[in-house]
Amino acid sequence: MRAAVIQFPGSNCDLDLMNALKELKFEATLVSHEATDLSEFDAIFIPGGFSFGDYLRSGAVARFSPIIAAIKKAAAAGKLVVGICNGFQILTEAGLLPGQLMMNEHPGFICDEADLEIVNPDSRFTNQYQKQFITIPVAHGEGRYVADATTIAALDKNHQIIFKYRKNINGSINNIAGISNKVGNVFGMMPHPERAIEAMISSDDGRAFFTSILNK
Amino acid sequence: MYLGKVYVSYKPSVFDPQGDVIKKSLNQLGFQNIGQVKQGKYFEIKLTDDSFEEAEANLKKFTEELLINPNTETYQYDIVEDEK
Amino acid sequence: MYLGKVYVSYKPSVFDPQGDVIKKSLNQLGFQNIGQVKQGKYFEIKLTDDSFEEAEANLKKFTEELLINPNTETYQYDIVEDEK
Amino acid sequence: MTSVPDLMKDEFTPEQIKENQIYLQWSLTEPEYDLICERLGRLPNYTETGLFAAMWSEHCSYKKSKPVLRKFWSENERVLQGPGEGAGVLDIGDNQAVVFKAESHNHPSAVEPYEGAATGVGGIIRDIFSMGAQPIAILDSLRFGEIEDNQTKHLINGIVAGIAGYGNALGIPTVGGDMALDKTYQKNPLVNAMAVGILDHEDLHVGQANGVGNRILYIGAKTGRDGIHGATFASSDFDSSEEQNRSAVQVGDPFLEKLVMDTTIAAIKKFKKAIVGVQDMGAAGLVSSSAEMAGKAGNGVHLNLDLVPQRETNLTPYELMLSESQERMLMVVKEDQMEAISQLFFKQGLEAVDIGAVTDDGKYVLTFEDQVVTDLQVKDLLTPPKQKMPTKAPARVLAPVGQNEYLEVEKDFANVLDKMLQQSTVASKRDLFRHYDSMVRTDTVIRPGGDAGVVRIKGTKKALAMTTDVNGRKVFLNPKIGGQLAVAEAAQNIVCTGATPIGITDCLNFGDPDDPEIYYELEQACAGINDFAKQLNTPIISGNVSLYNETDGKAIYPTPMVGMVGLLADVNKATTIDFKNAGDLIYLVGE
Ligand SMILES: Nc1ncnc2c1ncn2[C@@H]1O[C@H](COP(=O)(O)OP(=O)(O)O)[C@@H](O)[C@H]1O
Repeated sequence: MRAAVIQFPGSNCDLDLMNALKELKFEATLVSHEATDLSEFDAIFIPGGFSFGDYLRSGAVARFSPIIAAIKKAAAAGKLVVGICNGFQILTEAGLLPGQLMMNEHPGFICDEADLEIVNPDSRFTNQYQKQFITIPVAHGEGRYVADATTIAALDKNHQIIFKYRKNINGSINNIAGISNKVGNVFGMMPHPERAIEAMISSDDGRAFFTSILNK
Repeated sequence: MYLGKVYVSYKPSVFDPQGDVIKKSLNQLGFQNIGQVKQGKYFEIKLTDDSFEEAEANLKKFTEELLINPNTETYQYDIVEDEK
Repeated sequence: MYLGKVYVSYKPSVFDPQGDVIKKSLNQLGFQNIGQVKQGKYFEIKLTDDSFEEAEANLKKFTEELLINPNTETYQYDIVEDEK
Repeated sequence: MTSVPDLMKDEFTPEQIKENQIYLQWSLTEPEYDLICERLGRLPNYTETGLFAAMWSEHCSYKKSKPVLRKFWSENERVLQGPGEGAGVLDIGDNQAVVFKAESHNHPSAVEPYEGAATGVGGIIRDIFSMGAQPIAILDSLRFGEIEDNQTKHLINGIVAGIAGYGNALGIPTVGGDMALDKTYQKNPLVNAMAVGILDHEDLHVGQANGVGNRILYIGAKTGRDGIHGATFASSDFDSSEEQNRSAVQVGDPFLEKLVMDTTIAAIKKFKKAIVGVQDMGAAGLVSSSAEMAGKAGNGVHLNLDLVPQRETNLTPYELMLSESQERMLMVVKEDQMEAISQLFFKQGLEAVDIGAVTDDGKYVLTFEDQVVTDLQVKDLLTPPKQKMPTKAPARVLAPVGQNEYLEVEKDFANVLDKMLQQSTVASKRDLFRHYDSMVRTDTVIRPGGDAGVVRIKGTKKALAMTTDVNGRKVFLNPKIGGQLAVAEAAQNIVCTGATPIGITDCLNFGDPDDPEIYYELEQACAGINDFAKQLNTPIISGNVSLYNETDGKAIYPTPMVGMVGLLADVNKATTIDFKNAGDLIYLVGE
């Protein structure tokens, strides 16, 4: 699978994500936020970090980069678009996913390992998991998922909630850790599966996330 | 020259953890007559538009496009003449 | 009941990296008539003091003690009556 | 100067500086001022006096600590670069090297916890990548007063948030550190940061202005009025009632630093030969970086201050030279590649401006609005008068009292253990280091919470272990033994991960060195560190000195932080502290 990893100024998990994708046999390429064409890729990954310093609001400035139009086009064409951490924030700011990521309930950055529940095991991001509970690192200061009640109800009904925190570490509504759009091809999550592909570094529970994507 | 001032605050329904922390610290410091505290953002933007009307139209436009997230935030603004 | 509004901004000499980034994005979005942009903080605080004078004295005191960093920031404020 | 530029008309004249002893406000002593006049053969002007004051401050010149530092052992088979550069460098095989250094930001953090700590991290990271290395880890060593104190809480929260705010955004993991609380640090917290990087041998760059005719490239952020006086500020006692020092606040921008870091490393890789020297603009910004680079190469420099990028208007030469605006670097480059190198920075929206040239006359010349505003010898700026530092052993060290009085016999061990674990210094710091991104770059094998942080080197089986340690109370009781113990503790932490200690950096936090008892502490603690460093074959390859850690005349415990790095040949053999299986045997090893 040909994957693009988008580099914004201030992205800092871009290389980690590249490593993970290569390890899992994606054909991965770094693409600048100023690029305008993503037609040669099957999947677009937006990495974690602090795009444009996360100034104003996380993801708020990145949303105006030239690449966003191309990402929207790819999403509309049914390609996979995956935002991790800052990538998730960018996708909500850009309107590709509903809701918003706000400051953690207890202000301050947290870096830890989070236990997640796979709520929708049939999604394009979870279909290879053989278990319901996994451990994936988190690292964020603005990861509290917020959306209005109607949106949350719709997410629930359409099985768009893919991952939940088992223990609510940041105050997200309904413990939401990762969601997809209605069609199921655009996805965002705060935890970092790219940090979980080797037991030596953390867990290897992130591998099945990537193999699920390869499996489509 | 105009000076635009934009005050951004969370919509009433949105939980503001910073406001909460500040309220608690104020209480700890001995300030008891404190109700709700909300922390928002304050922007000062120099506008070089020719007329007040243009300045105002632009300010509203870019505030809604960039400065706020309309899902959770609202804003108020002032525009004043600025010498230089 | 009073509503205190506190506007905090950086002193002119203090570097405001956020303001710089916001100015650049406004330019990129096509807003060209933009001079300096500064981002500060905006607080809304409900004050249950009995009198305006008390409310004002407290607001000034806690703003200087807690809300601002006197090394880098200055503030302005408004106090208005608040129904409830 | 034939005519005085308008902006400089309000400055004190050379005569006024002498008559009214203005130099005293800049912490130059009268004999120092007289020596400057003698060397120049004239009175220094305002700008020049300011340059001397900054360059002769302890912070920049180490004039008082040098006699002690010179004794540090810093050579063995691994050392590629010892003290004197941005950071020290050790060979770790496979044509790779590890680069590390520690730095203090105590005074700025006391005044301005968040920004002080954040800019401390920014500065130490620049020291690492200015050598051509990729930073791979940060450690922090913190000392605060008792936790019950509100001001202490404010400091802890601000400082931890500042380190997190900067390091996390940069994308360099914070993998370890240490923290202790004692009332000796109540008003004078210690904020020491250490950074570790790696490079391939051929990418090693030092901060030297070699090659007459080479251009001097100003890189990174624009210059504002931040932190003017920072160096002299760090070199004088901290008077808690003094508000005036507040002009010294610098604000960091990790977003910009990441761009500067990534681009500098890329530039060095791409233009190995054309980039001759690189240095970070740290304390006393432009003057210290340019003068030191020239001095190390034995050359002169000529800078045109009209070309320095400015964030504010109307900066004077004095302000331009002494500003401590963050995220700025100086590069010496060959003229024919200058355009190409600059382009790399322009593309990222960064400044890259040719502000001058390396000259062969050994002079330090500054022009401003077409006037020569400074004309000195580089070596004069870099050689403050040698100091004789008297020492005196404190009575408490010579004849400790009450040692035999401690006879209490404790029977209730559970209670003691319980009490110990509640001690703020002993208690887990997890709630604090949880704010640090310790995993970004996905190489952190052992995160904070163990004995030492362990970071593997991708593409090899190797890993580096790293730790910071010192117990100020023990150094206070016996400086020499305390110094030895700091090294011993660091080594134990490294060894516990399975790694072999290979080198040391330090951060010497002491009180006023003019007090002979404090100078004794400094001298003895360093002797102790040196002793054990030799025995362990861990040369001291870099470090930093922070003196005048006093509040209202009272010094902190002498606190020479030891940062140690170890090498682990096979990362799969790294050992962690947790008990693994029920039924495993527990051994007590040692005496
Ligand atoms: N300020 C800090 N920053 C990062 N890690 C810290 C900090 N303080 C303590 N730690 C971590 O907590 C653990 C225990 O620290 P410490 O009590 O100093 O250990 P030790 O007594 O083994 O030296 C170590 O893993 C250390 O890295």
